[in-house]
Amino acid sequence: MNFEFSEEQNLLRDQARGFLLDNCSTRVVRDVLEGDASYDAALWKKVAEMGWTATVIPEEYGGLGLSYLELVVIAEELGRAMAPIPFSSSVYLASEAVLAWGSEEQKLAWLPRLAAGEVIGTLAVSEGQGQASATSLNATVSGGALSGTKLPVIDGDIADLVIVAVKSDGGDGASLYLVDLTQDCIERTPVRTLDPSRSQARLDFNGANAELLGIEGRGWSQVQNLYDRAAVLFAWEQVGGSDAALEMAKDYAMGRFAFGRAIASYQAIKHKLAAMYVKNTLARSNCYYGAWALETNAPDLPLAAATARVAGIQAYYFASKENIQTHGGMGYTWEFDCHFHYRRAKLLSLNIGSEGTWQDKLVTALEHNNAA
Amino acid sequence: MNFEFSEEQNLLRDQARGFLLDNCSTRVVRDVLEGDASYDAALWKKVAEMGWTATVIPEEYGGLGLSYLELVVIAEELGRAMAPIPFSSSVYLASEAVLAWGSEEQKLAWLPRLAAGEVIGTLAVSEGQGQASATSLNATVSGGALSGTKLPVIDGDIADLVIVAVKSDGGDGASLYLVDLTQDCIERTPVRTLDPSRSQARLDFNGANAELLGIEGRGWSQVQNLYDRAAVLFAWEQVGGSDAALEMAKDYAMGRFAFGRAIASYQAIKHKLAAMYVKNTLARSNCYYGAWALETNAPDLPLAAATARVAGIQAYYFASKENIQTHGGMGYTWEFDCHFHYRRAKLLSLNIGSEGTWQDKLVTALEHNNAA
Amino acid sequence: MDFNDTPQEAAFRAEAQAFLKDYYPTAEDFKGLNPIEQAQLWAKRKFDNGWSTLRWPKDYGGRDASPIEQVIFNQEEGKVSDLGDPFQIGQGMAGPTLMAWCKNKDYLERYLPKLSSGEEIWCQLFSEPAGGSDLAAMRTKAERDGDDWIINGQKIWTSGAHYSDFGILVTRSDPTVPKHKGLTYFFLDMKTPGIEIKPIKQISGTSNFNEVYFTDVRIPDSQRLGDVGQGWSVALTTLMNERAAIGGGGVSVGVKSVMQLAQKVNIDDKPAIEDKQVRAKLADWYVQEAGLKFTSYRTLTALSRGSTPGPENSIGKLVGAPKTQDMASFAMDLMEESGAIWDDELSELAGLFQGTFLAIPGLRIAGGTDEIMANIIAERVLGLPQEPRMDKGIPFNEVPTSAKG
Amino acid sequence: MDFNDTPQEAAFRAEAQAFLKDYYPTAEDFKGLNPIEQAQLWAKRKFDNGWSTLRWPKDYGGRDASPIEQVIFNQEEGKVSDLGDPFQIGQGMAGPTLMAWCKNKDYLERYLPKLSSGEEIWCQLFSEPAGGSDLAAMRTKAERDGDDWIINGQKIWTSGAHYSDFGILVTRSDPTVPKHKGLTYFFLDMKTPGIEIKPIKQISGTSNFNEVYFTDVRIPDSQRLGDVGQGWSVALTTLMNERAAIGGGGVSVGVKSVMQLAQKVNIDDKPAIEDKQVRAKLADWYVQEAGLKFTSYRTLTALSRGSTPGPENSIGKLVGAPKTQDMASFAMDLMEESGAIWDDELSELAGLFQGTFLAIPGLRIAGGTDEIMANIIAERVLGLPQEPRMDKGIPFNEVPTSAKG
Repeated sequence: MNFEFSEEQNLLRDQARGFLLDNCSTRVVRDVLEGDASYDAALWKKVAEMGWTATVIPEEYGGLGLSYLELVVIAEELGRAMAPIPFSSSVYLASEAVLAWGSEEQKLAWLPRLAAGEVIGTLAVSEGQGQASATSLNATVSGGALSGTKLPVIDGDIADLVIVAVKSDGGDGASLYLVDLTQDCIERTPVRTLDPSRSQARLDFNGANAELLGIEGRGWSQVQNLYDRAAVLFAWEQVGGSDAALEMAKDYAMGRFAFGRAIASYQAIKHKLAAMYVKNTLARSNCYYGAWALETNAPDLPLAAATARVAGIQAYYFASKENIQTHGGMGYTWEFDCHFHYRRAKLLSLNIGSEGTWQDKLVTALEHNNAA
Repeated sequence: MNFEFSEEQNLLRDQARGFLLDNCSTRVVRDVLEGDASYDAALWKKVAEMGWTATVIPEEYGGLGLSYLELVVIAEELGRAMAPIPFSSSVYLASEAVLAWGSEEQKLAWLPRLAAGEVIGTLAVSEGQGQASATSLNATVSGGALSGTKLPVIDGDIADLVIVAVKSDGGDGASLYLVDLTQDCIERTPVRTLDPSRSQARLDFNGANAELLGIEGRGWSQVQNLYDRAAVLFAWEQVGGSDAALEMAKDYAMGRFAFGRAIASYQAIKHKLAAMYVKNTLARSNCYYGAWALETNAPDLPLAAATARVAGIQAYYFASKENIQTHGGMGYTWEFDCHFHYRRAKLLSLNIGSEGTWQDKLVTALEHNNAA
Repeated sequence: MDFNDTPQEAAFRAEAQAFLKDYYPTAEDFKGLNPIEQAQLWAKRKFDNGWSTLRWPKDYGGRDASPIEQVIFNQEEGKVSDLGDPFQIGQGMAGPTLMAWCKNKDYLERYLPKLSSGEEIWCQLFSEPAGGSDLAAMRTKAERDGDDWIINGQKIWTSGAHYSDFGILVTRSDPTVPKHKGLTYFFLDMKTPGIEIKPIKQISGTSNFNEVYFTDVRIPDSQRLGDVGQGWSVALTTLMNERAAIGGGGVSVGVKSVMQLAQKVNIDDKPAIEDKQVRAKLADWYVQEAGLKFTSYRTLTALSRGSTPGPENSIGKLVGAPKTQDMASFAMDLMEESGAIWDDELSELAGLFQGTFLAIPGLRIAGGTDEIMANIIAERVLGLPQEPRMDKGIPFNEVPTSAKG
Repeated sequence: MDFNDTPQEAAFRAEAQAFLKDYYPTAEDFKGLNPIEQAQLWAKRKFDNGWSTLRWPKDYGGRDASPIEQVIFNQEEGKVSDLGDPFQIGQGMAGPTLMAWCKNKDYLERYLPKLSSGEEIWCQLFSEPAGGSDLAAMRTKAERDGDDWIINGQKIWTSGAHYSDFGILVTRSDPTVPKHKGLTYFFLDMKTPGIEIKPIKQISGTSNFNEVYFTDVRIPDSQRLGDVGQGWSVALTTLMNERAAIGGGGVSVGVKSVMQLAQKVNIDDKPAIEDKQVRAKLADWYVQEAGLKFTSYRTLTALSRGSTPGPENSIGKLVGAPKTQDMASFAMDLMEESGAIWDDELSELAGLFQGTFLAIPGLRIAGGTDEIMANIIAERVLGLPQEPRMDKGIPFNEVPTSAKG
């Protein structure tokens, strides 16, 4: 029984934390949040140089060939630092999709560049308000030309490569296509969002060249599998963020006095912080199992992923909103950093599907496990 | 605008509270809870003598012809005292059903005796575990003879009259029948329940004489309407109980010291009691509207009833469990009275349908109101 | 129990409706005016016709009206007007404080009618950065200098400071006595030299509040309200006049808007409104929403019988703010990935849910945090004991603070 | 990260399995014995074969095993045995306290092996009616009388008092010094004259605990552990050995049982498991259940690396107890009107949900209330400051109490 990271992995965590303390202070987040840039290109370059974008990509495709346990360590730290870079899109979604279903040719074409961070990838499923499903898709591919609108696409304005879910007449109703975003017939419109430290866009495809990724008519199951894998990684980002929010709240409460004593000595605050700790701990422990299931490709990955995801969403929403509350008036100012977590928590809970969607998936996985 | 009880109604409340303080102490509840009796017959007799069982029954049928505002005042006090008598069954369910759909003959036959408390009535819908629906009913009437099993029937072991929901081939799938319980072909078996201060039974009907109540094939709508009306009255009992539980918790917390000060001075306890107060207040205010809707037979009675019901369930469950918690170890002893509320809260939340069932009804009513 | 007005109430309501119908400014009247000017135009008309500051004495521009009449007028006014209310602090809090504590009748005649007519706007300078929930822990210094006082320090969360003409101010005139005993209360001209106003940007991106810095600001002693050291008693008068949160208004994320959305978006390829989890949440929120509404009706009834609303009104904000936060968050969940889009055109109801999501954390804090509201209910409604006070009876400058702690 | 045993752990597990297979009593062996006797039969076999009190020294009947070996044995034993554990207090708490504080080697040799073999059962006499969460506020008096002490007072929540041979007892030997300083710790024979034991009936109807009254009970000074006035330090040794709630067990209302029920009963004429509200609740509970399980795995890993479980283990009870309460309550809701029936035959799973509903309020209180658990996490895990202590440094008999307050 060993339910802990290895010494090397812990070393990587320390290294990553130190690097991000130096290179991704909240000032860096603030600059992207307030400025015109869609992401911090300098940070992205450094992160790629550190090899983080290459973590799990096999060496034959220019990657480091490390395990997902290394990747979740990095995810946690990126979440903690709220890094304003397209890491989740490019690494958890695009790279994973190409790794899983790319032909040898597609892998050779894209993985080395994704691993090197030269290319930013993303995934486009949603076509507007509400829950997407195979039957709700309107985008289509006909004769290798993709048409339709995807909204929102995270990092859609800066990505070079997008994996697009389109309607299919057979199978599960959808197929995945790989599209080079440098084509003229693709219109990209940035959209204003709740968390401007991560950019989103509307993509209009007007007969863009598209290559099938994987099997025609299996796109919806591919998306679900991709989401399961990404859910674990997103959850680690959420756990990182939750812990950072708890630490902020704790530090403030220890230093802030009211009625002659630290507000951290009032049970209303103590129990609030204890509740954060409890949610964070449950989320973290569920993430451990998720990481193991992801790394070993365990049969109950869907359950492990949904559990980590729901726990991560709940922990980060709670910690981020109650961190503001603990800060009182100051927490509600633009000047303090509390709102970064509040925005990011909400964004991460909407990417790849909401709490309700994942609660339902969790029980479906439980039913499946019980039946098996 | 006058959203308050009249002076006379407030007087009635004082009177009722005083009467119950004298005649329905927790000792009285305990005796029924611990003993063999199904209810406190002496208290029932006195309550009937006070005319409470006759409150809204018109004078021509031996009642007092008062309004539902008087009845909710009594309901609140009975709930507060956790009176171990078949008041809800006989008054909110049986009397209301006969009043609403009885033929003149049926009214004359039953209402005067119900009003006088000489006869105890009840309603039998459930046929076992889970949510009953028109299609789930197995009891039937053929040629005026009723057969089938009802389980549980509140006060089924002591009632003289029961309104039974049976399967119908037409209409909404159900019909209501009125059955005299003194017939030999009805077997009654008391069942052990969570709250022995209110008795429940299994009733087996083997061709019992039964009279149609209302219209054949309209039974399910009748049950729903009856439940809506009863929900307001049940909710007032719940509010009475919630307030009593809050008062118990408060009194104990003021007198119990830990670490040199009253536990009522700790925020963990203060905020717990404040949360009870909040839930109780919301429930009470919703009950006010429910009472008004019941009395005026307002078109949005279904919404008002569901709102009061859900609020009442939530307030009493919370207050009763956190009252035990506030008492600490003593609250968990048989000797203290805390558990009476905990049992009664659960019982009241299961009679006439659970929280989930009523949440759904509430939204259905909202949809209906919005569409209208 | 009766939802209808009494005959007197009905008559007053009809009168109010008639006035509003005849006098409420048209779009044409408002043309070219900024929101403050629009509010002033309307205030002037009310004043000129005897419909401003209804509960004030007629002498100062009021109508000597009853609390319930004020409520009825507010209800009717709310039906025709969606103007902001820059006079709330002046008319609702500063005016009553002046009437209670100012012994100089000239001042009352000078200031109150212009407050009532909207000609002059007042702000409230109470909160300080180090104070927060500990309202009386003010540090802004007042030192006597002849017939004047010299003020140095900083106030925060002052809404409308930049467009206000006057302000009410609580200062610490003696830091060597216990907290509540060393305060002194003034009113002052906001154009006095030495006052600097900086807007505070909130997380929602807007700026409704200011920081106000005082550097050697002189206030004549004649503008002191109450005795030296009696500032906390005067401040309590102001705070007790904080408008009881009856009816509410403002934020409009509610069961209705979330239901609308749930009818529009799908879950499992069916309208979300058919999803039982969505329904259960809507039911719970409706229970709270309706419960608060009917609680306010009960307060109105009590008002109409002459009683004053008590601390039990804290329940409105305590329940309403976290509920609205969760509703906004849930509504965004219903939109799934699009929930993060915050755009007038692309977002449902022009971004109402997203805007509310960012605005609502402020409501859980302003005017008393959730935690303070729960304390108020526990202590003032239920009568539970206060917690041990570490600052009781201790000179203010010896109380542990974050700075010294 | 690896879920499998290390080779050493696997070897130990195999050894334990082999022992359990060969030595665990058969139904025939247990025949005619009451639960205590059954437990004693099994304890004796473990003792005789070197598998009892694994972490104790071999000299006293132990095996000098590591914490993780203890855990592995518990896991394997749990698979074959559902016996009660009347030795938990004696072996888990009294024994380690004796080893740490008893200087008389004869006593150790007299008591420990019989504790290990299950021949003698011990109970813990700490809690008092006026104490509750304020654990150290004991009032039971100990007065010196020659070589003896005379004990008067009352203890409560003593489990197993009626079948115990010995007890560990904390008394107040000096009420004139502050709370933690006036305590003295003893062990005693439960057959000593002057001890009266009364069972406490719980709301679930069962009696797992007792009140124990002391009237002029004599204890020889030689049975004192630690110095006079050092009782709190000794008590801390006992309390630190309270078994970390690893794995849990006992109550079996969980996601699995509620799911089973939801597959059986209908909502809207469809299986309740299809209802999205039911699913959302199950998901949330599963997140907690799995989160606790995996947290305990992390603790096990730490144990296997030699660290001792810390206060973060409070999370198990803090999360688990309220969750189980709500699950039991919700399961009853799913049964609708039948939910109130509490009957072996008529109720789902023989009344498991109803029984749990009545038993669980005790779990939210025993061994530290929810509120105390949250305090422990706040103070000992997060390092937040204690609240002001009104009893600090004050003679115990001058501290405000309910009696005097």
